[in-house]
Amino acid sequence: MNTMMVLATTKTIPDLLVFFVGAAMILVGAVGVIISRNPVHSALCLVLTLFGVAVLFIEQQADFLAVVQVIVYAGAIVVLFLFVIMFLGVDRTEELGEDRLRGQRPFAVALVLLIVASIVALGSEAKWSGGASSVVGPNQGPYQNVADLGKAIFTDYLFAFELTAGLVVIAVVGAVVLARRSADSNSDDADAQLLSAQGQPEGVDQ
Amino acid sequence: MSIPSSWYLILSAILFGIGIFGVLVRRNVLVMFMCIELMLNAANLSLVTFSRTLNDVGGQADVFFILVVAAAEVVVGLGIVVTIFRRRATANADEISSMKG
Amino acid sequence: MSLMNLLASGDPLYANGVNWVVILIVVIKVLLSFGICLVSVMLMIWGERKIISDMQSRIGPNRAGPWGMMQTLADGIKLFFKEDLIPDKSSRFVFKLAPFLSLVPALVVFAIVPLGGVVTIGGYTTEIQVADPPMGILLALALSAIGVYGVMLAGWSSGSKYPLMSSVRASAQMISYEAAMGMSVLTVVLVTSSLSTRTMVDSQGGGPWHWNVIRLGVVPFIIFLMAAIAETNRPPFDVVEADSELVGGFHTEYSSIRFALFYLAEFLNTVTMSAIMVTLFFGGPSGWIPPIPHLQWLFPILWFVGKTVAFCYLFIWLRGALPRARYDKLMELGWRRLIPLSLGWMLLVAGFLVSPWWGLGMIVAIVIGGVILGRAFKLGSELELSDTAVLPPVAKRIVPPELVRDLSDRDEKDESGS
Amino acid sequence: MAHFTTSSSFPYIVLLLLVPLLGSLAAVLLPKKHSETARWVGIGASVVTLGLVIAMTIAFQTTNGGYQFVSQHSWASELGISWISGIDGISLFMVGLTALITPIVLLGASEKKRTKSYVAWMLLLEFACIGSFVSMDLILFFLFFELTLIPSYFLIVGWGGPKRAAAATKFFIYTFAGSTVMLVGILYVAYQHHQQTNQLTFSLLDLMATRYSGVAGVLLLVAFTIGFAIKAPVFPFHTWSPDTYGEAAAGTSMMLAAILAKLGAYGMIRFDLSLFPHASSVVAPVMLTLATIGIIYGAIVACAQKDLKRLVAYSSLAQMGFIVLGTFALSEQSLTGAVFLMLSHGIITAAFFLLIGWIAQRRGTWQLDELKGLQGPAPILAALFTVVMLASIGLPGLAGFVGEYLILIGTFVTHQWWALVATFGVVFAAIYLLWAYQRSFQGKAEGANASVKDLTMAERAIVAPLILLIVLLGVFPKPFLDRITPSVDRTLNQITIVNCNPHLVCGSNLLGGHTGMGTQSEMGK
Amino acid sequence: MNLLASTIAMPNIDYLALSPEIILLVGATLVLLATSLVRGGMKRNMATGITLLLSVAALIASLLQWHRVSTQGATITIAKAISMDGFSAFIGVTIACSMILATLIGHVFLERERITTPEYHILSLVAASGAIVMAQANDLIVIFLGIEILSIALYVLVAFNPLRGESGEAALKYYVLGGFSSAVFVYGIALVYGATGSTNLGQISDFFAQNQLINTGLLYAGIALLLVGFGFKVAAVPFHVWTPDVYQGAPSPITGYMAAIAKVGGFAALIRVFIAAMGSQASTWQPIIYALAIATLLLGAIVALVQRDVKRMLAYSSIAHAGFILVGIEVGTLAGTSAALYYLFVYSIMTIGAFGIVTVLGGDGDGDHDLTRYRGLARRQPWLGGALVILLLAQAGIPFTTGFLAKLGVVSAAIQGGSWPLALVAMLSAGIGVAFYLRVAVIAVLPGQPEMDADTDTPASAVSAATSRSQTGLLLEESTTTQSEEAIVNVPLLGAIGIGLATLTTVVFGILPGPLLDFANSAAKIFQP
Repeated sequence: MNTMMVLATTKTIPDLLVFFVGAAMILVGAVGVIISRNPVHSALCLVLTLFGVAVLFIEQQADFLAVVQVIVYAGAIVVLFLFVIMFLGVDRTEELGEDRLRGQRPFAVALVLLIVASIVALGSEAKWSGGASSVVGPNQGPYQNVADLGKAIFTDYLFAFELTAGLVVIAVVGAVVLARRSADSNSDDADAQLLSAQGQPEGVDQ
Repeated sequence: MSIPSSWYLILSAILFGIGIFGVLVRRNVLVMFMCIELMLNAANLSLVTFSRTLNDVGGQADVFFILVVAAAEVVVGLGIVVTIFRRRATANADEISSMKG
Repeated sequence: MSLMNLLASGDPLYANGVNWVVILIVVIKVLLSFGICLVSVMLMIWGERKIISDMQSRIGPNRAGPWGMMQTLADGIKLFFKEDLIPDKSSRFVFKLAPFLSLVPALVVFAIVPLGGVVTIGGYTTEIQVADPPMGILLALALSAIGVYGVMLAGWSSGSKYPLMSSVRASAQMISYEAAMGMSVLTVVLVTSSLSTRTMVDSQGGGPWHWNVIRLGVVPFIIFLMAAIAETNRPPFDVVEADSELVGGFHTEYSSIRFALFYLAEFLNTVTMSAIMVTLFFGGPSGWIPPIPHLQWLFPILWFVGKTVAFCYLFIWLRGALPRARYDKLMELGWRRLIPLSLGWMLLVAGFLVSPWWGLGMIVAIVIGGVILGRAFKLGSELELSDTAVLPPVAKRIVPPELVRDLSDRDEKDESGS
Repeated sequence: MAHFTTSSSFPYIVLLLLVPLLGSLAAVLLPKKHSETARWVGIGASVVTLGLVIAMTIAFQTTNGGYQFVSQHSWASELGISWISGIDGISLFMVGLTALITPIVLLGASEKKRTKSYVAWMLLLEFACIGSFVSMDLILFFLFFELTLIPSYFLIVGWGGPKRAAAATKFFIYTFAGSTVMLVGILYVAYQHHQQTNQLTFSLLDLMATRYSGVAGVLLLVAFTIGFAIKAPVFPFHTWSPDTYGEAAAGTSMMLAAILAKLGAYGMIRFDLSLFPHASSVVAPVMLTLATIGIIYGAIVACAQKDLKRLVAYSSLAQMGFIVLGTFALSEQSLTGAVFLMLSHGIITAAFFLLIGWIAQRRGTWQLDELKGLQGPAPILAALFTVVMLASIGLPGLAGFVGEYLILIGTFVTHQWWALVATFGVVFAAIYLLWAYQRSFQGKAEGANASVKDLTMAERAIVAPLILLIVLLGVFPKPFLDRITPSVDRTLNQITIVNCNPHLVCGSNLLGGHTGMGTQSEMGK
Repeated sequence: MNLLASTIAMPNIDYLALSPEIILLVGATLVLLATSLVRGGMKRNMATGITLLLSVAALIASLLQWHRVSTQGATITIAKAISMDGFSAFIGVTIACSMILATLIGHVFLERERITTPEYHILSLVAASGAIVMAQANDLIVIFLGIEILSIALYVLVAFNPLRGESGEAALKYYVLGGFSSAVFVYGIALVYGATGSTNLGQISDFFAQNQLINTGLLYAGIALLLVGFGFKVAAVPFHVWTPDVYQGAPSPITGYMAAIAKVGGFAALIRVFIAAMGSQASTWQPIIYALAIATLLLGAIVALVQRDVKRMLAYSSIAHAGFILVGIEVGTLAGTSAALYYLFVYSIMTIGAFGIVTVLGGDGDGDHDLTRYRGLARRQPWLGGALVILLLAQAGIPFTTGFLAKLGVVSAAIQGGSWPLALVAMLSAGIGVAFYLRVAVIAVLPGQPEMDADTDTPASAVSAATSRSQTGLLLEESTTTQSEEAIVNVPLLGAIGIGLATLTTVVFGILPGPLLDFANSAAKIFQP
């Protein structure tokens, strides 16, 4: 009657399931991002990938990061992407057939294959790890995850944490500077822009 | 150990590769931004995996910072796109090239 | 193993390992909660129509079932059999996907809400709650962040202008209020020292004086309430579907069962948000338990239902009582009032948790910060209204002639709408 | 190394450098209107410099072949560079030449346009040249050596013929490219020294003790020599020089041909021979061949020139060939002759360009075709030109003779075949110079040529010192030779020691040389 | 479980170590705050003044650090995240000096373009703080954050000129490639973390000291990716593709500032990571840097030759400069590091100065940077033209300027370190470099109007002739321009001070190099065991 227990100790099935579901989400999403002709679809595929990554985070006991990943990436970053796409009305489809520079795409494929292959080869040569363990401190499971992480951030990474404050401030200032209309450029009305931009998404059937 | 860490790391390498490919090939800047996000996510996945194999919470802390940075970066990047859009209605990198080079 | 570890934490159900009975119990819990959701939505819709009718001196639904209670069901059946229209210009896949993106997060959030205490059935002890993940409340935030996709994509994929504007509004509004909401939740997390909803509820046991709404001062609750209303696009913050401005907002082009799903999601969100508010600030299922044997498990559930219904009523009452907020006012409220307030309050709570002196220091800091911010806001609004405005106010914006032509037939409508 | 150097209580060298530098600054800072004042400031500064040099020449100890008036200060010690400067018999006359030519240029070949900057650049050029001649630190030398480029560049660009900008760039790129190669050489020498003694220095005296393997020595010598050969110029690195001499203003040409060219030759004597005594003797045949080709080639091409300035440029090439011949013949007489010829050729070329400049002033051209019969209207000019020309040909009793004679004699002792071929150069020189003279001065003056005015008294006064020196050097060379010989001896000593006594080399820390079995076996054959 | 019960031991903080960043970052925030609290916003002069004060304060703070380090030795503080040593003090001084000059020159730009808001200054202050963080960082993630602070501020600054389309375009290019390189860099961090178990440079270095890595693959991959990331930041070939466009498109004062501090920060971090933390793995990274250096030196110099736009020319020249600095780093010895440091300082000053002149000459809208604009500059305005010529010649490496000593130091170190071919390539690049610097210098010196009455070309044919000549090689066209005498450009006082200071520094330290060389040398000593 204890098959699940057995499974639980020898791990595999649920973990494998979770891994493959997560991996499939990641890969399908990632490929979707780069082959979708419409940026909105790309953004949706990105969300899928982000979810997949979150799933794999949970699988590796980084629960806090998994949730933060969803909140920050899916909840803020991609929403921002979508907002800009819709706001600017740049959601028309892109012709993927044309190649700007002749041979650019095969070149990119070759380059990427080379990069990935060498990373994988080098990594497997090194058995994928080799560093000193628990330098900052061990991760002690789900209920301790936030506490461990919090402790690390407020001790070992205190300076980095403070820096992120500076980083966020500068990002806000920067965004405001960029988005601010200058008094004499006049075609920047938000609503007008929205209306003038073609509000129609171009579907697959176009 | 459950799933071997190499699976995750190979997955993340592939994700990284897809991201690079996207940046190289796609011409829509917004999609290029998204591909950069893919690359960052690949790095995050690697970090978390190493954090697990090394049993060290430091890698997760790194991911935390990278998340913040990604958010801040995107804000500015989109700001730039909006600025440019005011001038010409395109988000296509090829059309945004009045300079030679 | 890792996944099992995750499961094993929290709910005592998994403490002795996982077997078929455990799985059966979980399945039952899931089905039950799904059923509860649907039923509660049905009642919520009926209740809203009834109560609003009462407020407006109308009768409201009264034909289907006793007091018209089955009206919702009837509407549902009708919508189910109506023809499913998909606009020609729409992006089909996304158009079909959007309603589900709206509904699913609303359903899932309900899973982390503790409905009651603990029951023991046939030797298996379990919490009356579908799941109690360690990241509980963050999960709720994450899912509510996902909820916006349904609205945004629905608007965009319709291939029509008003829904698109609704999408843009929705995305901006969601992001704006999420920050304030997150920070008010953080105050709760600060006093509880845990992200698990169960722990939060437990820490509020022992009478109303221990409820977070009292412990934290009322402010975080108010902030959360306002943010929740904005997140669920309920009146008075329902600018996303403002029918006077945007026809019907994001779901203008939807019909039939897809429209029903949006409808369902909206009311389900209302119920869920009420439940979460109860969990966070009003002690969840905690309350006085009369000494009746064998029914001990029932009273917490009743308490919980009672509190939640009260909040549902609050949502309905707000809809009946308040006019819709103007979009720019809404954004201003979010950015200029709620975010600074919630941030300040969070610092205050954190300060007092460390020591009273820190708390007093925080008060001073907040007062100074408030003064500075107030001054900055004041100057900012002056600047906005002045002639040399960097950011010209809406009425003064200079619109290029070709756009004026485009817009001329809509100007009136816009003004009357706002 | 102490016995090689003698310091002096009076800071001759510092003053020698400061005076032109300050003069240059003063000229720049003068208000725009005072261009004439600027010229006089420049003349004043350069005359003071000349005075200092004369004083030094008198104070110079004739029997001492080492460095005198040495001043040494720490400078960029992190990079191993220090300020060491001093003067020996070889550099003394180079400094003297510089100090002599500059005031004459400013007096006789000044420019009417933008006089202020002209004067400033001239003085800066003088400063840089003197600096190069007195530097005893390799980097310091290089700094000054490079610094000469800037003023000469701007002088060429600023004043002269229509194609001057192209010429200037050609000049700059050529010489700069050469010196980059030299810099790598310098750095490698210092690196070798660092490896051997663990002390980072660029001081010439210290570096002389460095040993090199045979190949490295030769390569280094080549690196150095390319830099110098371009500057000199030596065949086949001369292609910039006719263009530049031809396009530059007369004053600039004087400086370039009389002084800067000597900088290259000086570099070879000072650095090639001192640092790489063994490699010098290995490479000598090649250099001699190049020099001889240069002599013959320069002379032949000079014959074909229709332009007086280019003619002098090619004749300079031939003369530089002689100097290089003397340098690498590696005998005492030839080296002394080379140094002496450097001095005398400097004076002769300066006089040539000065006179040509005056002709051009009067006639507006220096094309041989357009000049005819100047003898008639301008006898004094013709007479002076004759003297200079004869000196250049190497007529006994004039300056050119002593140098060429010593070189040929010295070369004949060690490398007779080259000496024999080089002798033809003298014959060719006689041909083209006399021919040029015949075409431009003799015959019947017509048109514009007939109305050429003779030299004014001022002009005669300006050119007089040059003519006097030409005669003096030819008639009474002893005081000069006395000062040159000891230094030449000292330079050659090392080469002799290295080449005659391999055992001594290996034990010698003092004079350096080379290491390794390979070199010794090379010695054996 | 209860966080309140267990207190966290906060790390010790040495505030002197943090002072430059704090001054710049907090100062920037305060300026921002003050702007929103003053009716009508802060006045331009006021903002410039405060920014100058802050920069000077940062300079003083860096010098104080230097004093502390030289008396009491280096410190590592805030949980080993930050190190205060001679190296960081030197870079701090460099950045503060760059900041001062850039502020002076930036003011000219702001005044001309009638930009009243102080964001320009705020962003440049923040960028400087990012660069200083990169120099001080003792942890890869802190370096990354420093890079991002620097980059984000620069992205915005590049897009700063609202009236020029190119500005936004340049920002976009910079952003895409910057983001890309950041992502690569982060992936590199991840792999290095996996290979060593920490992102802390001290820990990494300890790890190498205590362990002998048998399987180095992961480390190799990590190092390669980190280098790619750094390569983008410092514009090393082949990761330089963004440079010319961005330099050309950005507002000129920003270009100078960016060229200076982005490189300083990037190289500082590069030196710290590779020489300090991974010095023991030199055999791994040296060949990569070797190749990068050669490509950078050659491509930068050669492509610069054919540019017509002065900003593009300077962009390529800055690529070549990066090559020289890489040479110093490749050597990895004390001499090499110190030469690279010295070069960084010298380069920053020269570049900002040169771009200052470009700014002044850019005219309204900052769009006119064609070579013809510089014709006869030295005739019309001897001081401005003189400064330009000096700065250009200094970049070419002419004696008695800092540029010469910088090149000398690097090449000398390369030869001492046995990197022969590298030294030769560097010299070759310097030789080519002379040609293009000289070209601009000549044009500046030549008369504005042809002296000889040469045939008057039409402007179009003149330009095309000039272009064709520029492509065949050096152009020193004597008679192309037909425009009447160009107007005298007004050089505002602050701009004049900025350019003057840059020129003066270049010359004075060229003649009296002792103190600066000493400083660089002892700053580099920290990395020698």
